[in-house]
Amino acid sequence: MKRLYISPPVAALILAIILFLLSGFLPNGFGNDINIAIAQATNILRLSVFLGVIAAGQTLVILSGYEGIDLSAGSVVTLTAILTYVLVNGRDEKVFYAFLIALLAGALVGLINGLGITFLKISPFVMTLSMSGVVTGLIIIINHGNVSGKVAPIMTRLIARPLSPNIPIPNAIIIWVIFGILMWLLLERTTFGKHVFAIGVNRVTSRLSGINVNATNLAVYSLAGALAGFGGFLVVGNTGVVFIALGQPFLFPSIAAVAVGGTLLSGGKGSYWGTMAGAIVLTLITSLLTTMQMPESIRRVVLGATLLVMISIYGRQRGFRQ
Amino acid sequence: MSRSLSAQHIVKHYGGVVALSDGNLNIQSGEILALIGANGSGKSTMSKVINGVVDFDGGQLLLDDKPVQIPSPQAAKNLGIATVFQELSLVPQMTIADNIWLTREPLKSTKAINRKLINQRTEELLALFEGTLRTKIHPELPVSTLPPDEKQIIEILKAISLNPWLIILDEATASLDSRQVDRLFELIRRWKAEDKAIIFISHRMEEIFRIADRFSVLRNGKTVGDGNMKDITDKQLVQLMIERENVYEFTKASTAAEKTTSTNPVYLEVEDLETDTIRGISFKVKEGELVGIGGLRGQGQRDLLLAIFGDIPYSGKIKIKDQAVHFKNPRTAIKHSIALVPGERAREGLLYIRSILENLHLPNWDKYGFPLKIRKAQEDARKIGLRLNLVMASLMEPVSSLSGGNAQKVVIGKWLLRDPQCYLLDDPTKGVDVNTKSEFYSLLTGLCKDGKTILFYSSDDDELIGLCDRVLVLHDGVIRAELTGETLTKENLVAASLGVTNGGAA
Amino acid sequence: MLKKSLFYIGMLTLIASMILSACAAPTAAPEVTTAPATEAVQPTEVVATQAPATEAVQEPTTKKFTIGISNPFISSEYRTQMIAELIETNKEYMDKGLTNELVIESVDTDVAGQIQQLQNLMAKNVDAILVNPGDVNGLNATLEEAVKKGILVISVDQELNVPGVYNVGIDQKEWAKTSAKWLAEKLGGKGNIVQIEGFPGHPANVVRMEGVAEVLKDYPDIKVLASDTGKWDEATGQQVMSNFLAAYPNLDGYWTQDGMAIGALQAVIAANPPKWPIAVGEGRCQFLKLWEEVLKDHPDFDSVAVANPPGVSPTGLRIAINMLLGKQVDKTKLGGVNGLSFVIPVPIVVTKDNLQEGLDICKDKPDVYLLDGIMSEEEVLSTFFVK
Amino acid sequence: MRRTSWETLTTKYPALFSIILIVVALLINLSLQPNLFSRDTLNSNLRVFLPSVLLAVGQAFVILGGGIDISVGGIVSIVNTVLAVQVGLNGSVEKMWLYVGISLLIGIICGALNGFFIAVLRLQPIITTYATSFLFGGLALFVLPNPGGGIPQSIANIYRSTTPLGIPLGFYIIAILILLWQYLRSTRYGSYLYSVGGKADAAYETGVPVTWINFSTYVISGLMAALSGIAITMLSGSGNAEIGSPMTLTAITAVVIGGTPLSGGIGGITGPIMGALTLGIIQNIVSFAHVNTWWETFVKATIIVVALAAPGIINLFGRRKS
Repeated sequence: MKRLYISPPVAALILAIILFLLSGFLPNGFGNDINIAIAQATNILRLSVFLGVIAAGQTLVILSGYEGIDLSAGSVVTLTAILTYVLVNGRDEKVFYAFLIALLAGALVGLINGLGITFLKISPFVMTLSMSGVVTGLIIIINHGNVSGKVAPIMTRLIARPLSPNIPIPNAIIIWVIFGILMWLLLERTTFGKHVFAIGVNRVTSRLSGINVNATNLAVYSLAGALAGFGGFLVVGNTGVVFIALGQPFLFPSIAAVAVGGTLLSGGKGSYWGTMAGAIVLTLITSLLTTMQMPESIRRVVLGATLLVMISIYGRQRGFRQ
Repeated sequence: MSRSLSAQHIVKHYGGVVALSDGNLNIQSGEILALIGANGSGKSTMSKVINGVVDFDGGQLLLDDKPVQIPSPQAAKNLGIATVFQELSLVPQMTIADNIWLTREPLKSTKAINRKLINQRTEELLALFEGTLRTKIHPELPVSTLPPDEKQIIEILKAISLNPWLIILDEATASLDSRQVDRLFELIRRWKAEDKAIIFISHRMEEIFRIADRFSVLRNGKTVGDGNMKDITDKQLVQLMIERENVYEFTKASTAAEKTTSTNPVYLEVEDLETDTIRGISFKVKEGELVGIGGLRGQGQRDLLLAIFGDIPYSGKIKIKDQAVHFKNPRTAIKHSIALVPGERAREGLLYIRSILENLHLPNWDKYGFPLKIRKAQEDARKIGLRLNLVMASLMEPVSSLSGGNAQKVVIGKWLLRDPQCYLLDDPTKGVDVNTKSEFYSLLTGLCKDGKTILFYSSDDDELIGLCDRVLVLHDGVIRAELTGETLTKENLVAASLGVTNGGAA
Repeated sequence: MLKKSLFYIGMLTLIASMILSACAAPTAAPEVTTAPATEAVQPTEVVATQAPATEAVQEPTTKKFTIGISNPFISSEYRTQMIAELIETNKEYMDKGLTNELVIESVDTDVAGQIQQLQNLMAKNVDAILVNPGDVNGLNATLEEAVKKGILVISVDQELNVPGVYNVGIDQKEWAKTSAKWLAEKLGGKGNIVQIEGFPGHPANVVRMEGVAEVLKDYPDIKVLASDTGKWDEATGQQVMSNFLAAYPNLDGYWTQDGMAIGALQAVIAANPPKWPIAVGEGRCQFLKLWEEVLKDHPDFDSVAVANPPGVSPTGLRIAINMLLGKQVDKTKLGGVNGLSFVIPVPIVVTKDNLQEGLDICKDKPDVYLLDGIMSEEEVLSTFFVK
Repeated sequence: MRRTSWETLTTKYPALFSIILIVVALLINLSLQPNLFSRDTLNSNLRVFLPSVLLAVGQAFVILGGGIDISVGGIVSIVNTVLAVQVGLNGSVEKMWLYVGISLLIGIICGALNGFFIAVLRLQPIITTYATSFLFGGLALFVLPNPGGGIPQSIANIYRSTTPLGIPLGFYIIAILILLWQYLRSTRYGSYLYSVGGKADAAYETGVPVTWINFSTYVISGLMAALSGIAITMLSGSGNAEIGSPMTLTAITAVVIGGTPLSGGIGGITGPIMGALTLGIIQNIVSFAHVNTWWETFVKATIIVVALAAPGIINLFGRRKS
């Protein structure tokens, strides 16, 4: 018996479409009003963007294997959002500068993560968890009650607004699509990307094949930090305001998005397309539960159960008995 | 009581791949059966069926002529069947004693494990291989600290400790040196005398003829012949295995009579190399020369290659084309046109879940620019595949879909594309079927003809003698002998391996 | 293995013996510091209205009070502003020589962690504890212990029902009712609205939503189409509002609270529906500025901002110090379940009419500044203490 | 012998570093808080630390067996809400005992659920327990949507202020846990646990009941989480469905600081217990060291990062020298 094989990103996307269609027939759904359906679909996609971008760094780190995970992503998002907010302070001309600082700050946190994980052999889970605490500490120090700034108009226009009044596609979605292509290029069409997969599978083989494993690992964590920084920049462009708990709600969903997208949590196999699909699925479920007016307790149960079902479909590890 | 086990018409699929289509096997107590077949012929699957690791799709097992189910390794053990695995079933973090007695630990009345007894029994088992072990082994050493051959011996002891009536030795000799093999064979004969049954799986024809009473040959998952060893010759056996004639004639072609390496310039020069396990190693290798490294297993051969490749720290001088180099990591060694084919291909040479294409290009991606020219890469990989006669469904299939020999071709193939000047080979034919072996030999010969320098460690003495211009024999971390031309005989090689110094010019 | 267990047991007994020997030593006597401030109705009435400075001259033995702060949640602007204002307010009293520097325990932590905070404050022999509780009942036993030790305990921002523990805060239900009433009236008692609430189950949120429900009961023609949690943060609030706007493009209004209001308004701006809903906002400078901005393009837009002042904590600090000084509380002014609550009035309600007033306050304040009100020393004395 | 003696020591006594760490932390704490070892201070500290100690012990079992359990906080919450709702502030002692029993059962069932998905269905531990943490958290909210309820003060006081022979109750519990562990370690179960965590395939081929061992670690973790839930309920006396969620990550950090790496098969239980205590002591140190409020979070997190990095730094240093 040859089993029908559907690649995880496609499976997640199909699931997303089914869920979306299903949501249409709920009491508060779009029914058969095509305009509302499009509006809802656009909206969900737009909301997925931020989770999707933040999950990009997570994808890289998880792909790099050896229990790779980045639990500092949430606080890095907050940190870089606050930095952007303060540095830009309403001035369009400062946006690019703030953008670079956001990436750099994220990369710096990522670099420290990478150093601890690569050279001090601290497990990524605990290292990034502890760094998350350090970054939160930094945020408190920077913030302490009187952070002052403002998002520049150009950021709002480029991120939160639609392309043009006639084309109601939010810019964020366009940014995401371009970002997705860049991520694909990075993972599949650069030496670095190939090396990320390689160190995710087997670091001895990688080393003996001439890959600089430590440098690649450092680069992965730094890049993941920078991508979280980019996420922070985008999020603040969307919300227009900052607050200390801005990034934390994105953390665990970012990991879930990677898993739902079919990337092996043990590393070495997966794609950013999958993560994008995963981000859409998660956002859809959340929004679906909102539309259904479930109490919080039921929502959590449903979310948990759905996750379980999805990982049961393609998250199973090889059995011992063959 | 005489016991017997019989496997009849066993069928096993892995996904779409047929591992066994009609596997048959009969063994009785007091008998040594050699299970023979090329790589990928289903030998390991067969042993796993008997051991309960594999859930087979068709056929049946008979124990003492009665149908029997063996649903788990535990069940196999309860039936008195023990297996020595090719891939070790040892837990590296645990001690030798814990590993051997795992699941059968002697308990005190408090249900706590009786440490004293367990250590004592372990000592008794270790005594069986006394004299062939390099280090003084204590039962409470973690297994991870042992060299591969000693791990293999622990694995064997673990099987024996069960006191089974049937022992399956799956490539158990592959990482043992000749003294250890000798000792193992003594033990096997003793077990035979005790009316035990032994299934012996090996690629070494010589060993099979030395020890086995009967043979059973698998080809492409199907049992194609069985009988008594004394009724068959090695050539006939090989023919059964591969349906082709005369490939076993591997050695003669190699040294390529017209070679004039003596006039070639020296490529690699090693002087007074020292690491944790080797010392005072000095030698020179010319371009176009194939120099063998021999000796018993674990005498520092691996470290020698890894040191040259920059993977482990060393002191001493290494010169390439008269230029002193000191590689701090494999990366720089590769940049200096050196390649290494590591000893454990699964652990060191391959990315199992990635595609064949990616494995072939692992060291080579930087050649394809940005964005990577995938089409060009595929074309190059296909060429390599053709050159190596790589049997595969597609370049995009994972390496895990390949048989052992084909996987090893990928390990070598990834270097061919870089076309390095110097190859370091760490026992590349270990666990590879004869067919693939002969392909390797002609590949190596070809490389030498192109002026490449090859340093070739092999645990197979015949291979070294047949293939190499010169063999450096390592013993206990030093070069005990350098054998060339007339001195390159099996006698001298074995003598030098054992540390006897009359084996030729040192 | 035996050796190993012996090793560990040895370590344990070592530590245990250290403790035993320490136990034998007399423990510090916390009784000494017991200042029965709450009950002591000494002749303080006489000196009550006098300036503390003269008091200090008369009684050179007056010790400086140490006041401890316990805060288990730092990831919100409300809390950071609260801490900053507490430090600021305490400076006044330090200058007068009445208090020492505040002992502040403020990190993100769980119930056990806040219990540890309180225990540490007790161990530091503070005279009063201002606690912003992370759990309604979880600290009860610990706080009672503190009260028994003679420490003045005041819960700020969140009402507790623990004997001997005072509460200082606004009336959360009334606070929510103010904006809900405003919304209902603006809608003319008719229309479709949605609600975005804080953490479901969080006591403040529960009371607030009760308030809203009470108000809406009087307006049967106002239909609540949907209600969801914005988890008290801007991003989630924005996300939820976006969902609502996509599902119900013809909303008449929405009710929300705190930081989520900014997110909700951002969502409305992004969606730019044909008809802008009437919005409940929040008393934060950021919101007021956004509001001002929106008015430029949509002069019909209407909103309200009811301040939720972090200043209740510094007000609580003033109350605590005065109580420690022995001044008598006018019990008739106290409310709450056990008659121990100081109810602070909402300092300011901003509507379209007085928006400029609110913006003026914000002029020299950071964007995250919450419209605030700290009662002055005089206000505190005249409002809550016996004259 | 290229190995540094430090490495040899830590292999032999995995808890060594954690014991050094805790002694150092205790000494610093003592210098800042001279009455640390008085009975009251000690008791009040231990009763606060005990819930996370119990949680760390359960977590350590799972981690030793090669998994991870991030759903324990949810189990703590369920137990807490069930006790708070069912026993109530005016409940009887008998009722309390009954529901303590039921709580333990709940812990076992939740653990068994995790075990079923991970050991039997062979799903990835991190993402599975992440999913079940939603499930459990949702159930807790279902039991008790709004904080409230509780257990009688008199029963809570048993936990809060029992000090037999002048030594806090927590000490006895910790001593019992260590003794139990040392015994368990020496039985066949201990051997199985290490073999499964070390190399599950090999253990399976040897005939170790891998599935059951894996399963059992999650059941133990669930049981310990239930105990932890009972302890925190006795400590706080009240019910709150969110009570457990912040505890999970602390417990995992405690296990790693205690010298039991997330890779499994190495370490023990004693270390994690010390680790959990150390984390509590670090909080004390930060509290008594008069750190500026705004720096408190940063300082605390940095101390934890340094504590995590210390063994790695020692190893790096040791290797350089040899």
